[in-house]
Amino acid sequence: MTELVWITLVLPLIGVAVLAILGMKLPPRAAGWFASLIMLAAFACAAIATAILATRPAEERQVVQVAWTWLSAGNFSVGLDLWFDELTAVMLLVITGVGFLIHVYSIGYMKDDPQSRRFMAYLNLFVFSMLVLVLSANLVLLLAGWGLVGLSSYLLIGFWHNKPKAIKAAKKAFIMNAIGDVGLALGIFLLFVDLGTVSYTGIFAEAGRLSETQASVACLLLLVGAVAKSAQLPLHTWLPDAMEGPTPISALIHAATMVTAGVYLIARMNPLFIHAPKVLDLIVIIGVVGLIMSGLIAIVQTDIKRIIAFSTMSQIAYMFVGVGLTAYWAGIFHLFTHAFFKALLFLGAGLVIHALNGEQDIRNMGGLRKQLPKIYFCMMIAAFALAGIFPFSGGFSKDAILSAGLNVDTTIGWIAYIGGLLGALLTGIYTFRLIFMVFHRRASPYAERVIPESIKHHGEGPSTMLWPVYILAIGAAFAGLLQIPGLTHVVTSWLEPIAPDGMVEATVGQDWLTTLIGTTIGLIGIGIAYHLYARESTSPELIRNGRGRLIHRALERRLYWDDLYEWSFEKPVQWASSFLNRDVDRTAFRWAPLDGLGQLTAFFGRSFAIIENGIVRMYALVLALGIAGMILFLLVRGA
Amino acid sequence: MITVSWLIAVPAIASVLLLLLPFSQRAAGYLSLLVSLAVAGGVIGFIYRFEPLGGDQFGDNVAWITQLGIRWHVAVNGVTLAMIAITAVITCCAIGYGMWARRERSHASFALILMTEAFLIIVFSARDLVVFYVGFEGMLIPLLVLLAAWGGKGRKTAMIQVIAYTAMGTLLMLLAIAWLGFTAPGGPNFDLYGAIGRGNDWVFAAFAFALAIKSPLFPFHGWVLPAYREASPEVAAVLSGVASKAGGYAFLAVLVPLFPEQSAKYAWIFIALGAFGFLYGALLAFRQPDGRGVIAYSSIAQMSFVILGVFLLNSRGATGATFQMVNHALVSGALFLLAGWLETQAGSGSFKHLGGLARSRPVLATVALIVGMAALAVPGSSVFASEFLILLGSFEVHWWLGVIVTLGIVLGAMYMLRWISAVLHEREGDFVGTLNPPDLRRGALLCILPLALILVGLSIAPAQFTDRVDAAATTMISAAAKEAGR
Amino acid sequence: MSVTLPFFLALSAILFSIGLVGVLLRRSPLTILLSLEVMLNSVNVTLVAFSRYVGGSDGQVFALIVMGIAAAEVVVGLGLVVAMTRRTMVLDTDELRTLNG
Amino acid sequence: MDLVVFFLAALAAIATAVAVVAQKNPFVSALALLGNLVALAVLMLLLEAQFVAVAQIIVYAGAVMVMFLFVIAYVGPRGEVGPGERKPWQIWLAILAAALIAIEVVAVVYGATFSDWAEISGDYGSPAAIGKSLVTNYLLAFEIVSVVLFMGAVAGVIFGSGGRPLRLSNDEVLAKEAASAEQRRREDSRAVLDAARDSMGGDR
Repeated sequence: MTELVWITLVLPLIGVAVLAILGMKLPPRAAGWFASLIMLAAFACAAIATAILATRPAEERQVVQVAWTWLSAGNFSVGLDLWFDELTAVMLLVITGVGFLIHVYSIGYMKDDPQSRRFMAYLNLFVFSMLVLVLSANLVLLLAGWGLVGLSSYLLIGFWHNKPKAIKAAKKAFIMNAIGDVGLALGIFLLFVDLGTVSYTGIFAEAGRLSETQASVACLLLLVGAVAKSAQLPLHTWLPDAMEGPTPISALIHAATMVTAGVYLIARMNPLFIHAPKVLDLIVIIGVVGLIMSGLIAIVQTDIKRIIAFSTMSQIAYMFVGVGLTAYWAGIFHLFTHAFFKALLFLGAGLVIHALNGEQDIRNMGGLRKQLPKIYFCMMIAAFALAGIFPFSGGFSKDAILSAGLNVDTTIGWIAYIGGLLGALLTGIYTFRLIFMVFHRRASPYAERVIPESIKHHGEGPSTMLWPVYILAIGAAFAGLLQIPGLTHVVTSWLEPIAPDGMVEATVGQDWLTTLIGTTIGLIGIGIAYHLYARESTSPELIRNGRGRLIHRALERRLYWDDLYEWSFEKPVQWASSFLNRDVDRTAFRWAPLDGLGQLTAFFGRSFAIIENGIVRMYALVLALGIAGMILFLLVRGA
Repeated sequence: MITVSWLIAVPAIASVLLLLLPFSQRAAGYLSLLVSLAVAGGVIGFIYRFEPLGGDQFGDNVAWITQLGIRWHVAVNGVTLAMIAITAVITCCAIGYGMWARRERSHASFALILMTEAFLIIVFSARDLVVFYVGFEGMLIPLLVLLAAWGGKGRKTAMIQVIAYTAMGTLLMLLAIAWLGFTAPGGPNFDLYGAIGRGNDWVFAAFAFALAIKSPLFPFHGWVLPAYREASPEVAAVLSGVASKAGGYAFLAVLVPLFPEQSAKYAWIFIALGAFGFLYGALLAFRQPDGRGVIAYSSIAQMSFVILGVFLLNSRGATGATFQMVNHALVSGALFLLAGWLETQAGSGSFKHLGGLARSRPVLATVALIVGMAALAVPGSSVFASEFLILLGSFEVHWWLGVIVTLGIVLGAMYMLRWISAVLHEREGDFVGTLNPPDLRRGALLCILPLALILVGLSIAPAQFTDRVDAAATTMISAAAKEAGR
Repeated sequence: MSVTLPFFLALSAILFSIGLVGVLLRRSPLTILLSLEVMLNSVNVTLVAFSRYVGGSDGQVFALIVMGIAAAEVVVGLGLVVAMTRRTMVLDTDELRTLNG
Repeated sequence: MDLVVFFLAALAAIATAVAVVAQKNPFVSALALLGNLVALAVLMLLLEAQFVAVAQIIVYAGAVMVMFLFVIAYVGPRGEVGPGERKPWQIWLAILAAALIAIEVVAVVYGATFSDWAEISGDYGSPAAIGKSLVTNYLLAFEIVSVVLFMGAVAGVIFGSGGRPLRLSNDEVLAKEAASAEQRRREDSRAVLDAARDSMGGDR
């Protein structure tokens, strides 16, 4: 079984190597299929490994295997260790499975791009990085995967590297992630100093030794990393900008890989976080604030991908709420369903954009449901799942999180519950605003002009792009059935062993109550969206220009977070650097010592030039004075 | 049995032959490449036979100047081996690059590079203070000639700056060595191990001053920018890749073991300067107008960081510092060669004229990305491994020190990303558009690729490195660490 | 004999100083050479006086040798003066200042 | 008696030395030096160094000084150089240095204790004794002095004969003559003009 996991890990790396070395010699389509098949093989291995794992008794499901020592110094030693358990298995399946579909989709999406082979190599690298992240058995290797994911996202967001905006977004993502890396690294240092180990087994065994402060600080630092990677407050600003990358990347980042890493980290480190209850509360609050804020911002965005990006932020915030409430299974369950419907949304949006020749502004769309019926159908499934409508997958997982809040029955629990429901309302509004604006409303002149042409060319899209969407649509529709309250409990029973200290699990009654309320609220949201956006309505204009103008503006500028970072961090660094370069380094450190030396030499030169005037008499005079002085010295000393 | 003296003698003799005999350009190139490869082969043999816990190996210890008690005492331990290995690698690449660039008067140029290599190996393997001094001072001579004769427009100023700075430092060091040697009990004796613990604060200061200039440690870095900017790329690679490591190495392998008491007492000064220099260099690198400026200031930052690592006086810091030196040698060597390639092929090293080079140049893009990502210490890379060790060491000493220094990592990411995107990405620069440079091809690629590949290899298994070095590095700082109570 | 060695030595010192002043202050090479002779002769007095004081002939031999060297020096010096004259230079040592740094 | 002779000779020596240094005319200086040499010869006689005293007069005064006088005559009035620019601090420093040396030596001599003159045999200072010493103990020094003297003579010849000869070449003579003719013509014409202006009673 461990061999299979190793193969899963190594396969994408082989893909990267082959594509990097042979890349230019392979035809683009072959390269695409090669990368995709690699992913399929990886998925198959992961699936078989999971199946084998499932046959084992629950106590034997944690597998740790050491390959070789990666780094050592003194008593510090980090191995290239593999960790495979139920949580890893879920992550592995999501990453390789959804990853495979996105690979296939990319073949079609990138078929006109001359650099598609590089793209495929990057995709494989991305999956590999994520696999390192989830398969590592210690924090340092996790950090390595963490950084590699950041690197891959940098490469992919900035894939169209002649677009300065894309490069800027890529750099932003990288820097934000680097800040997260730093937090994570500091957390690791702290844990090593306190516990003398960085391996999961060691930390989990020793976590009880930590005082609450120590545990809180360490968890807080780990949280910084998680927040940066998962694009949560306050390090979320890179996520919307990351939409500059090709659409499959957005899908991969948002659905299967990168942003889920933070949730994974918290769920993985739950034996540690359990000792820092305040940090757990903080996670819930970050989640609640984040989901409401991003929901609000999503309502006013006009770029189709940005809307979905903010929806990702809000859904990840739900997951944070889940793991923060120690309902780890619910968080991971939402991560699982989210992977389907979010990938579906992005890939569907990609098809729409594709059909519209690259147009991303939803105001230039409209009325597409007649021309693009298949896409419309799939997108509707995704939208219902996202809005958490029973019985689509998102409904089950989101309600599981909320009912956990109800079950906890503390202030934090209620905050989570009410905030989550409010978020559900917002989700309904913005999701269906997108659906109505894109598919329903009367078609915009642009869409009317472009769509028939594009349909005539390649239908709704090439089959490599459509099939992944169909498969995802099935997942988005039915994945939730794994955990029907009171009926099935695949997820809870599977994930139970990962949290030795137990998880919050709502009662069946609480679950169904939440589902009822959640679905109702979601439907209300859809209704509001229908009222505002499905028909030609003046209401949005009224909001934009009327009393809500300032709020609207603020939401459009994403509540000024970007400006805050620009003025508090980016600009000061630039100023400091310019100032030091221009005024300090050159004068004080590069020239001052030399000038000093030069002045000194020149001073001595000038001083001796008085005597060294070439007149022999003067030399004789000095000689005589010297002799006189010497005799005087001897006289005085002799006396 | 090949000892390290052979590795010194072979390039030295080759260098003299190249200077004296009328070789053709091609013959000179191939001969020096062969010699440098032979040295590299010798080093590989050392690595193969090396015993990590065996202390000094492959050494010679014979009387040299009997009247003054000076002995030709050279040997190899883990740290030395690492340093010699990068010296050999960078020299090969530098000579290869010189051949590719068709350096004029190449036989002299290569001879001087080989001479530098010989002196550097002397520095790294010397176990006698006078021998050490000979290497430390001697390596300046070929480097200065290389800078003065093959440098860019401002080479004269650069040379004067280098001389002014380094001469000041090494003069003091000579005094310190003389003091140590002549106050030895039982007549003059310059043995490195014999002088341990005999120095006083002044001797320590004189020594440290010379090494700080060479490294360079903030605020003695004034000579770095002009020298790195004006030297020809292969010389800049040698200069920043290995010559500057002589300073860092000497801090770890000579200064700290020689003066355990003073090292412990004044460690805070070096830690403070190192931490500040790390942030300072990173900040300055951020707004440099050209690639060489970025590399120069990043070198300042990195070497300050290395010295910080040495003076943490714990095993993590020492091993990390050694590892960091090796990584930085590979990174800055590769970056300088790339900068040279850009200057010849794209006509400029200035960001104003570059950009968009990644398009339809996949090899260049890949190599530059690997090196660039290593330089910004992306987690998982070998640079990350070494920085991680030093940071962990800092954190163990003072948690706030760890926090401060860790911030430098973000700054490092910022300037390296700027370099990558300004060269490879964004809009096509005007020079790139007009000159349309080709992709990185055979000759130049063969010089830069080994460095990138070694970086990748070290990233996969950094423990292969640290296991060999750890024992030696820990021994070096152990006495001082005991003094410091760590 | 009531004249003792110190008398000679003091006289020699005084003569030496007078000659030195001449060497230091005069600019004509001829006068400088003449002043030099004064200095050399003052030293000769010392040598002879010490020779008498010790009772050996060594000092006198030295004095003779000094005379020989002085003669050689005068020859060279005067040769220089003649050369300067032939080059129609002003006979002023201050004009010979190519040594200045 | 000795004391009187000593003081007379010493006074003469000092006076002539001052004259050598202070006289502006090198000819007078040279003559003063002759007097100085004679005075010193007297002192040497007082020290019973007859041979040295005689050598002093014959070799120095007779041969060397004659050469001096020849050169002075050859150089002529050029030998006299005026005071020129000379900073006062130079004078004071020079005098200070000289005075310091004199005073210091006198102080040393004054502070030291000397025994009386040594007992000497009859042939002390005789040519025979000196000659014997020269060709036995000091043979090498004697020979070296001869070589030095020889080299000095050669150097003197070379210095004296080198450089541009005083005689001008043909072209130079012609050029010089042409220049002076031009000069004269100009002066003549100016004189004519002046005369004309004067005759016209021009007012200035």
